[in-house]
Amino acid sequence: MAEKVTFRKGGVHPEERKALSETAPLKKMAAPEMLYMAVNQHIGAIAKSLVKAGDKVLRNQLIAEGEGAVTSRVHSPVSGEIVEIKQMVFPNEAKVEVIVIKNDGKNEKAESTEQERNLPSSKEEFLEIIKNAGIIGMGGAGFPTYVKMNPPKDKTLDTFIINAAECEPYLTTDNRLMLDYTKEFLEGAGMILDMLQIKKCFIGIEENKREAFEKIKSENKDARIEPKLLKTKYPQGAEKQLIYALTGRVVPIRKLPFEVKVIVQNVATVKAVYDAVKFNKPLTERIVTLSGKGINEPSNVLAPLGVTVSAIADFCGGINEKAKYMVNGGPMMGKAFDNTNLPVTKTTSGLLFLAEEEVSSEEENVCIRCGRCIYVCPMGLNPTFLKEESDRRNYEKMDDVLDCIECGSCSFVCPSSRQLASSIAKGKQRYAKHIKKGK
Amino acid sequence: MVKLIILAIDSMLISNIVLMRFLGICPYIGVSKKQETAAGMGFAVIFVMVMATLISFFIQKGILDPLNLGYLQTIVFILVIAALVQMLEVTMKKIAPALFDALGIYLPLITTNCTILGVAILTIQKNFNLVEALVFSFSTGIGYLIAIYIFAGIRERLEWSDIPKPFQGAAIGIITAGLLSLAFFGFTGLVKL
Amino acid sequence: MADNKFIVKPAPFLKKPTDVKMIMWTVVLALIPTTVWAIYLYRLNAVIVILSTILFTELFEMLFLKIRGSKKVIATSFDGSAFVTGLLLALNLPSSAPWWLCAAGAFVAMLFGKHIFGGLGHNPFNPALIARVFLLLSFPTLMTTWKQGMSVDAMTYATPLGILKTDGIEAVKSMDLWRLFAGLPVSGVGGGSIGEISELAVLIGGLLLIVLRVIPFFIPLVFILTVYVFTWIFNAANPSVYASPMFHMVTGGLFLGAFFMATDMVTTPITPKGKIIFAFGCGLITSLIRLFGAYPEGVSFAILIMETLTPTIDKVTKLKKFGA
Amino acid sequence: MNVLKKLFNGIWTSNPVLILLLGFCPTLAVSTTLKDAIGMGFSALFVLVGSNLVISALRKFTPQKMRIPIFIIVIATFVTIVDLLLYAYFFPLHKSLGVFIPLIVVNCIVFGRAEAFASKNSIIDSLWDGIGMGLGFTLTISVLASIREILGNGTLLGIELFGKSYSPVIVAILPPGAFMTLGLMLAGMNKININMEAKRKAREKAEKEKSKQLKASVANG
Amino acid sequence: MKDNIMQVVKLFIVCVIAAAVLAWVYGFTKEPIEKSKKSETLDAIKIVVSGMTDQMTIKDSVISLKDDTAKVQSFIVMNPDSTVYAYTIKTYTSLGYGGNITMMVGVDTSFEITGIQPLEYSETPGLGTKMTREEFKSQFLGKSLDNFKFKAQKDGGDIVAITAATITSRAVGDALERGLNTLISNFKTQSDTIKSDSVAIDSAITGEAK
Repeated sequence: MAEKVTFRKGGVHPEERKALSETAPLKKMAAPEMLYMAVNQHIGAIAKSLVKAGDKVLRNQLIAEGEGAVTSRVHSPVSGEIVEIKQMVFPNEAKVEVIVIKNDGKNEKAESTEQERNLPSSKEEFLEIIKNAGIIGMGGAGFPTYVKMNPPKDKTLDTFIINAAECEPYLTTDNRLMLDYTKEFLEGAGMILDMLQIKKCFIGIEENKREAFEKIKSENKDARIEPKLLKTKYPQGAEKQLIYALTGRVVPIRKLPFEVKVIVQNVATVKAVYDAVKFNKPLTERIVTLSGKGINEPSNVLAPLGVTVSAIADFCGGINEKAKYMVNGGPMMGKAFDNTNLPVTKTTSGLLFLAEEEVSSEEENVCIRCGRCIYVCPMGLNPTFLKEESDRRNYEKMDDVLDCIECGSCSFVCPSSRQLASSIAKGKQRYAKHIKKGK
Repeated sequence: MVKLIILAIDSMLISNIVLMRFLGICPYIGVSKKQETAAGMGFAVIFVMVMATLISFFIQKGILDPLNLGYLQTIVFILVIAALVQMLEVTMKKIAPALFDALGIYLPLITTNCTILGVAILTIQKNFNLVEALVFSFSTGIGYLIAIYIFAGIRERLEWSDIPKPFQGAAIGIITAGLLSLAFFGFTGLVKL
Repeated sequence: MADNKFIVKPAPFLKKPTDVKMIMWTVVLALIPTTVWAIYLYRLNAVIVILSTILFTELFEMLFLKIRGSKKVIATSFDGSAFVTGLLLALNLPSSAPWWLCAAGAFVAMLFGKHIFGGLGHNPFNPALIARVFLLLSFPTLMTTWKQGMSVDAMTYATPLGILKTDGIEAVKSMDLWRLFAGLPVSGVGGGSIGEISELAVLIGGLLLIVLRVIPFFIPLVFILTVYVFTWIFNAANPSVYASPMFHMVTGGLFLGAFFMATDMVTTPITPKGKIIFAFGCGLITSLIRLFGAYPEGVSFAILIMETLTPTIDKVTKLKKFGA
Repeated sequence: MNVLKKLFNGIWTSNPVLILLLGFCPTLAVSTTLKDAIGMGFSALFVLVGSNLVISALRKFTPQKMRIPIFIIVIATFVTIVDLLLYAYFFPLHKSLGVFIPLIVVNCIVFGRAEAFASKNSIIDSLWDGIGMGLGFTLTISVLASIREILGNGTLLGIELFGKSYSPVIVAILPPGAFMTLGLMLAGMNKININMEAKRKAREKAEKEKSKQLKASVANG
Repeated sequence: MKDNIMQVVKLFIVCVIAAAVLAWVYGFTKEPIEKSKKSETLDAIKIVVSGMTDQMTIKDSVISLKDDTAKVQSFIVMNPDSTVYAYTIKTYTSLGYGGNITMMVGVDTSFEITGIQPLEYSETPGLGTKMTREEFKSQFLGKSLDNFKFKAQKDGGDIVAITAATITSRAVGDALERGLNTLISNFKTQSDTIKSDSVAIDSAITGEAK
């Protein structure tokens, strides 16, 4: 029996509900007729469209590119014609430019893509490939990977952590990927270790994915890579908590992981790096978990980016009348939305169609100061205090909001059903604006 | 010595100047919205209270009593306190600007704080000697600080509360003070004067 | 595809099923052993006290909710919080309390203890304690004379702590501590408030709360231990004046206070460190009042006094952030 | 100025204790019995009227810079006179009022009226202002004292009201009772004012509607 | 400059007038105040000694408490014919619930209690303060050291204690017992010597005992 580790401060144990999609085999979805590619699927400068209506595009062709140090690119998943470029409203309430592509069904690929090529000879070249392939953190944050893998010169790295915790209930994409692409995944990890000259790699897997853990353990030949079993606890997938669980190192407050010589990447990101480096294949598809009682066939789908929610849902047997909530991401941190025409993006790890009985929708009540939110906060904050101050916009007393990772553990345990996390998140945005204004 | 300790405990907790003797209620309600300001007020009160009590003690024993002018007590004491506060303001600004920054803004409020005059008069009424006067005024001041500081803490918390409209403001303040006073009854008899 | 209308609300979408109602009714459950024992000892008297206190508490809760313009008077008044207050208050009254005393206590608890501050969650002091102390100061005779359990005579007696205060240590030396602990009648001794007679019954309920994780174990532990240590020090220094620590353990409302009132979430510090300081302070003040104060029993006062410090304690025991 | 309005202003509209929130200390401290309260009230009334008169009379004579010391001296003089008179002729009252007689000096009601009113207005106006404020204070403290005495002692002006079977709410005559009762009185006053404000607004609104309708009908006609 | 001088002069004038007014008021209140100061003690004596008439005089003396070094005030009420009518003593005890209890006790010439009056105390309101009620006080009337045990019934004495205030009841007993003892030891044998120098009520009672 392997040793199990976990983080120490806070955390909760929501019902996992992974059984719905856990055993479903990976289904490959062919590209539908229309695809919607948002130019802004990442954190950083917004990419600008390189095409206009009427343009012909090929599969893997670059269609949007951003400027600046932190940005990313978008590629077309199919060959076809640009129909229009329009604005769509995404769940984070921001309007985003979307390139609408009509699939011509020919599936012509752009030159020199999707063919084996020589491995890069230097770190710079490696990072350039990742940048060109439009790879970003696929766990949900969407931070451009080439930036993350390139810490300031004075920082050295000694540990590479692959985040396979997948602590959100329902979601099984990482699990599926590790089971179905074990070899590629491990090779990708080795590649990153080579390129970044790191000697040690931990793969953190929660014990509810023991099958994936065993498989990786048995297929792994690389001595530098060590899969580690984590005690199931939410939010283990949060960067700082995962680093602590695996290495015992504490990332200083408001600092990045490289302060403790660590970088963290998501499972799907590692696989994307493998595809880009080995086969010159840009990021145009990803695995999405569709789950919940509101979808007829909960499944894990390898889908081209840009397919609409309704298209992918229909591919999985369609949405049934039980579905009351649609969530992009996991049930703890995901965002609810009501427009089935929105597309899947690089950060869409899951699409949940939840029935009434799966969701708690109790009315918000008054705080009885039970302190449960404090016990579960993995960052050691006082959520009820921060909520009150955030709601009152009392900027003098709410500096701590900046340390909130918005994991939602506080809202999860609150016996008064208070929306602590979302209030604090709002406060965080306001406070950030307030500080900017101050400067 | 024991007597002095008893006197100190009594005037700090058991016969707390605000909660049991009803002195200094106006600033108690007025300057207790935030704990920081409450602490500032508390320290300013301690400082002025000790000085005023000592000075008025000497005036009573050295001038009023020998000249048989006891009936001028009120008028003399209040003038002394008013002058003292004025002088403190000026000298503090010059000699200890840091202290002035911390306590200065509370000084003008203190002239109308009846604890100062009250303690000065009580000291004479109770026939305390110099050391007792010192202990009495200092520990009464501490009692004031304790009362206003914890009260301000509660009021900060009440900021979040959904207090019925008619009770907002002074009403809830006074009632909370009453509940504090209720709690402080527990100290009854801890020491016997 | 079904034509669904989707609801948009903020994350998270899952919630732990524990809610306020459940917490409150668990506390009520944990008070059942004490309640049952009280009824066994005092029969109809206890039933009347308990029922009328709860009834009046609920009535005043409804009345004040109505006055405050609540839209869900009935639902809110049965969220269990008023019931807990009523039951706790009843357990803090003597078995001989007349109905109007129960009503007065319920009125004070609901008005001054709760609703003028905006109701549940906003009150800085425990409503049941406010009411108890209010009654103690207002009707000292009624609140300090006690009947003996299981007896039919109308004689009133003092509590063991009362006897200790009035008649000194010799008068209590021969008392059977085990009987006091279990809440069995001891001759010449009044039981005290109906809820504080049997430490055993309180302990059973308290342990239940700890097991069910409604209250953290360290609050009652630190509270009781502090009282033990302090009374032990004085007992060791001068056993001819100060009673033994075990005597202090099994008498008065120490257990009821430590398990059911010092753990009141609304009015005690929210941080774990703060709770420990709070419990220690309660123990210290309880000991001081018992040993030197005018009142024979100091638990209620001690908790109330510490509750005045709750916001301050919360402030000084700010949590350490992860990575700070 | 209308005398009745002046008096009503002191007693109700700007009641020194309940509206201006002044003079809490004596209000709380000297309200255990109605007798003491009336004594305190009239003592304060005397000082108020006296100091208002003198300060108003001296308002042309008083230099701006020496204003405050002169006010203090005038007020303190009247307070001392009250103190001596009570001591001489109303000894039991003097004893129960205790330190709160000299403390009338720092009672913000007195100083506040001197500064805000008497130093700027004619002698007659100041007289009525002093009387109004004094009565307002006396009335408030008397009401508070009546409640406390009846509840806490079962008596009013020393006369037993309910007989032996009444068991008094002793806390009412203890410090907590003083705070709580005054708090309730403040809340009651607020409630009345809130209601009156709401009524006034409703009336104004109704009148506006009416005039609008009138205008509309005129326009239509 | 001239302005400043004027200001100071004006302030001075106000001060002088104020002082003058106060001096005047003090002048005519001085006598009544002196009287008031005494009236407290006098009133207490009148309460504890029944049947006092205006023709009687009071003589005060400071005596030591028996079994104690503390000095207390004692007052002897004299008939117009210079015989002793009654004795009173301002006795005290430190056994009270809230500290000291001072009380005036009056006895007739056979040292039987004619009345008691608590003067200063800080007992629990509603409990210990019941000692000021007639029901409690009246049980001591006509009692003396010979026919009454000044202990609570609970301790084998004769005092019917106040419900739930045994300590106060005991303290009262203690104060009374010591007061009576003191009176007896001071006056029982020397009642003759007192006659000679009796004085009028007004001038006899001076201030309070320290």
